[in-house]
Amino acid sequence: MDIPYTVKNRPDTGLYNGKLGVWLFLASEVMLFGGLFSAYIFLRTGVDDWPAGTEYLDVPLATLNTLFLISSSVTMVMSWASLKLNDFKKYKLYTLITLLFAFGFLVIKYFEYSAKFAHNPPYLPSTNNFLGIYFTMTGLHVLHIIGGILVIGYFYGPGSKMWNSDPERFTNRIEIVGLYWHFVDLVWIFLFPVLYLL
Amino acid sequence: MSELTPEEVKHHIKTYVLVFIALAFLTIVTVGISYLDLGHVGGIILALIVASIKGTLVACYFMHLLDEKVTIYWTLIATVVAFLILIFVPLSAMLDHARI
Amino acid sequence: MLEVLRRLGLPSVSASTQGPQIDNIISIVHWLMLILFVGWGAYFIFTLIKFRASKNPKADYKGVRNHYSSYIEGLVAVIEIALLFGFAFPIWASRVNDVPVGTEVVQIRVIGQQYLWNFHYPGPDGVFGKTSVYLVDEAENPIGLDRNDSFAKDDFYVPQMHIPVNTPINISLSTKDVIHNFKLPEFRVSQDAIPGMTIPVWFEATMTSDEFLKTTIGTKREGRGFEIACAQLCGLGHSKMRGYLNVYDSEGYSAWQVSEQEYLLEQEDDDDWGDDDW
Amino acid sequence: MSTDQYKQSFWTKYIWSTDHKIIGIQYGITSLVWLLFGFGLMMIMRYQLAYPDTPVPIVGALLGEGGLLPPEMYNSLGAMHGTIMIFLGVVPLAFGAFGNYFVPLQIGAIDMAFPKLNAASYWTYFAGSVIMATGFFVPGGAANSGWTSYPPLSEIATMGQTVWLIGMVMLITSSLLGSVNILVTVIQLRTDGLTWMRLPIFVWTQFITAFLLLLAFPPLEAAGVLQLMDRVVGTSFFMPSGLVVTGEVMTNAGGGSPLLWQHLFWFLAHPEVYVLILPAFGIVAEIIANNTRKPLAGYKALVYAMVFLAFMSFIVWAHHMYITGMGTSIGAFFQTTTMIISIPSVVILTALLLSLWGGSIRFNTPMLFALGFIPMFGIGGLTGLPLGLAAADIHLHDTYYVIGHFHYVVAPGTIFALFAGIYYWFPKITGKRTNELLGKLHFFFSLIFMNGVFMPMFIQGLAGVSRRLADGGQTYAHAADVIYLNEVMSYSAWLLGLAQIFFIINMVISLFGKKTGEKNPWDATTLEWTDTTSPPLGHGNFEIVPKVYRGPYEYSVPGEKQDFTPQSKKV
Ligand code: HEA
Ligand code: HEA
Ligand code: CUA
Ligand SMILES: [Cu+2]
Repeated sequence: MDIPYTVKNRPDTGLYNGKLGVWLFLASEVMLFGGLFSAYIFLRTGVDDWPAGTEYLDVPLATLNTLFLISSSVTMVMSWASLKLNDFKKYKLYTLITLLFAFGFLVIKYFEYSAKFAHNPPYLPSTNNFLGIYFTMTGLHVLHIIGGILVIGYFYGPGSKMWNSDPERFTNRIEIVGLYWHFVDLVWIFLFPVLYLL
Repeated sequence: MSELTPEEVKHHIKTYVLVFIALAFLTIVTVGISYLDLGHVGGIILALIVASIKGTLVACYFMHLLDEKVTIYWTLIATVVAFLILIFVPLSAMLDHARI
Repeated sequence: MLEVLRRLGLPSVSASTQGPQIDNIISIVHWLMLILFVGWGAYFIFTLIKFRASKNPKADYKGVRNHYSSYIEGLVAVIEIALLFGFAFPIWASRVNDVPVGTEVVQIRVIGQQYLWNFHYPGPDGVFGKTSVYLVDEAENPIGLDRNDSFAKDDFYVPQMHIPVNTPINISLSTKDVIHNFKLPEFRVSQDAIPGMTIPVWFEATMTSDEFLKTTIGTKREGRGFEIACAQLCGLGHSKMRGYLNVYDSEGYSAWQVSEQEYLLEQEDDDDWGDDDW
Repeated sequence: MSTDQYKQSFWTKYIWSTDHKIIGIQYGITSLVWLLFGFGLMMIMRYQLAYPDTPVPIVGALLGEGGLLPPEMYNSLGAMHGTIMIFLGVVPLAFGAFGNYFVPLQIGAIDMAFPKLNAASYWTYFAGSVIMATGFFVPGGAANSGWTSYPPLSEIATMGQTVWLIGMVMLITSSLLGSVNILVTVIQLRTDGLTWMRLPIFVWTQFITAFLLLLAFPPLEAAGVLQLMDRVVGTSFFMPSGLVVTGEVMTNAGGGSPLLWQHLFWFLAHPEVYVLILPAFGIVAEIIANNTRKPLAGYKALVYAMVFLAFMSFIVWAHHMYITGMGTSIGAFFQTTTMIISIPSVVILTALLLSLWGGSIRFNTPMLFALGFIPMFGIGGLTGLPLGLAAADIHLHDTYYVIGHFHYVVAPGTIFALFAGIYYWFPKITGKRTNELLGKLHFFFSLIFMNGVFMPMFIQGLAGVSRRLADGGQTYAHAADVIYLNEVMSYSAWLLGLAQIFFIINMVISLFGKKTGEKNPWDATTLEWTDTTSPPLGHGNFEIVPKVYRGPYEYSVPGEKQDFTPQSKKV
């Protein structure tokens, strides 16, 4: 006996299990980052002088990174749409591009971080609370990116075999991964102005 | 979203491209705004409004929130309420705190 | 009810102006609790006996048919609202907002640290001198008072608290290290000292230490006067972080002030003073 | 769906299992062991409280020099007692074990929605709990800043605190996985005909609990990460500048706030206390309906009250923070919400009490524990009221009154409900019955000694005796009148420990006893007693997946031959 609604929607909710599951997971993620945003606002309001992000951070690089993430988001949703259109080749292509953008994001982040550490005097999390919260929030976000890359990479490589055995289920999986990936993008959309521009 | 026809999917794809352009444009806009001198509060509010628009676009179109099911709407409403409490209540408690 | 609570442990002395108010709200809530508990408890035992299986082998599908319970719930809600608006809010507002000001008010800075309390008095000029963490020297200058500041010349600090009776006391509470809680059980005063903040606490004693000591005669605490407790976990010495509080009548307080000033003059450059009249 | 379809080795069957029943049992055993351990810590502490500065007998040798319990060690044991009881004991037992085992059975599902995730959440819990325990072996001992871990104390604390934080992050992750699983299972896998208003109350409580876990836990995870950063990387999120610790000026950058931690912590920890109590309500409701042989009074009122309770639990947290110097408007807000949240609790208790009226009450062991729960929770809940009024809290905050309050709700409250659940569902899990005599002895002795431990706490609390005092208040004159109670409480605690031997013996002999062969020993109506394959433990729960035709508690329906009408009985 198999667990029902792993692939097909349950009629009364109109959802399959995985999708509901990932939305609930994202709800908890909202609260996780919510805790950090709350801390950010609390700390910032509580002190008299809070440095402007531009004092420490590199806006052009971050803008580029924002564009990278947005692009990876659109290619992600395209790869899902390609599966819907039964075009596995396009799926592969779009997923590859998604991965490349994600890697690009990491590379730029790497340069940003190392520039901070290399600065004289070094900009460290302990330097002040602005940098502290910057490193914490972006660090956690980067962990989410890495997690996403691993999963997307799996479905690009070994995981994509499922397309032959159970295409519908595979498409669902890509949809789920996509939801997660868009959420990571969404978090960045808020992190970017909050940390860099305000 | 499992019962889409190919035509619908193709239509979706057009939307995705449009949304992508809008997002890219808004990104440039926020950066641009930050170079204008709008005063502290004004700048923050504007930047957050733009970010919210972008977030909404991602959620509504990439994440297909527009045609999601009620179960998910309910979940998200509960989450948003909890989120707002989490952000604003500690803040107001701090501002109301007795101190010299 | 107050009597019962006192029997049960509530300190029988309530030696500040707010003390009786706080005791009052405590005893009113306990009335509410008692009535609810006894009422429901009696019902509970009654049903258990009346409807035990051996006596009542066939259960009634419908069960209770009246709505009395909803009235009880409503009543509880009404009483709680009355408690809030009638007692809780006003008392709290007066605690937080009515911080006394004026010349007759005694100003004291209280600084907690692991594991003792420091009391900083402004001296005759009524103004606290500057302090700085970089001047802190646990042995010589625990509160980091800057003697070069002109307001600091007449300031003095002691490890015990001394106050006059029937005079508003305005405390600025702070801490050097972790969170402590400045608690005067007999005065119904309690306030966390939060690092990085200075929090106002105020009260007015209505009983001198001498009067209090008389009430302790024959009890287990005979001869032990008012205490300052630390009511927030602050490390391994938390349980020993006790301070003393002396409430004088007004002559006694002036005399103590004078003696501290003389002491200050005597010591001049030798910062090593204290007092030992507790 | 017989078992032999799934030939598995011992390892895949019992250890790396993805069967919700096995995982439920794994959760159950692990958490019971932790409960016992957490209680053991407390028995040691109670020795120190009764006889300060005298060597602890029996376990003294483990504690170090001369068998004494030094204050920092006392603080460690206290913090670990709180953490272990709540996060390693009660939550995994009430939510992990009972939820895992019975939610799928009660909703007619063949397993949880994500079996692998389920296993992952158990193993994350297991690893987290082991990490938590390794704290005892690092230099400086386990975390010693209270289960609340208030900074700056926790930031200048020894290494055990870091271990505690890592453990917490893992435990939170595990709860999150578990809650997603339960939520999806309840929403998606209910069998045909099982509408929301036909769900057993137990399922409702688990569902609501899962929501609380989902939304309340992550902020503490965030806070945990921030505190880890403070401790490991040297940020100052919770540290203002200019602190002087043991004569040294701290060099951190400053700008942080200790109150930020308190907000994030209690944002979790208040909903958390309802996580502790809701499953208990569910178990008790289940057992009361069964043993009064009549439907619950006010099913809908119960459900709505619990949903409302859950919502309100997100906006009362700062009633733990009145004495930090809260202002008037926020103070008024939190006092009001705290008073409001007591109303649904009163409604729930009232519904349970009214359910007794007109019943035909059977006094078996599970029922005794469930009945014991009601007045005990009543005492705990009612003593929450004075704490909820800031003015009264001035005198009672951080005294033993608070300790008394919450132990009445968690110990003779939740723990009794959990015992009730264990006795009630034991036949379901093992196919065997527990011994009634031992069960009753366990109940009566536990009831007496629980009250012996916790009732005197109110007296000490009213006298103003602080909690977390390593010498039980010896230093203070205001404790002198009530300090003799320490001995009373300690003896009660040790005797309470002895009373648990009845339970352990009962479990052991019942496990090795004969199978009764009854499928539905309590004549119950809910699905877990109908047409199931367990016991014996098989993969797949039901011989035929049942359909549901009626509400959960159709007992003594007029005109029916039997006094119970199972949910799956065709109309
Ligand atoms: C399961 C756990 C649980 C539950 C359910 C509750 C329930 C409540 N709690 Fe409690 N609480 C804790 C666990 C819990 N609490 C813990 C762990 C702490 C301390 C944390 C720490 O500092 O370490 C704490 C601390 C705590 C404080 C902080 C005290 C302080 O530190 O100064 C406050 C203050 O408002 C409070 C209030 C309440 C209130 C108003 C309720 C209400 O929800 C209660 C409502 C219930 C009722 C009103 C009962 C109604 C019943 C009847 C009317 C029937 C009677 C029946 C018979 C006689 C048969 N609690
Ligand atoms: C769920 C939560 C929970 C539970 C159940 C308990 C249960 C008990 N607690 Fe605890 N306690 C806390 C949570 C809990 N506690 C918290 C949060 C604190 C505050 C910590 C802090 O200050 O930071 C605290 C603090 C605390 C103190 C105050 C310490 C101080 O302030 O210095 C005391 C003092 O007596 C105490 C005593 C007890 C006792 C005697 C029990 C007894 O009721 C225990 C009874 C236990 C059982 C009955 C379990 C039996 C288990 C079995 C029999 C299993 C059998 C096993 C197998 C079959 C494998 N507790
Ligand atoms: Cu200072 Cu406890
Ligand atoms: Cu609470």
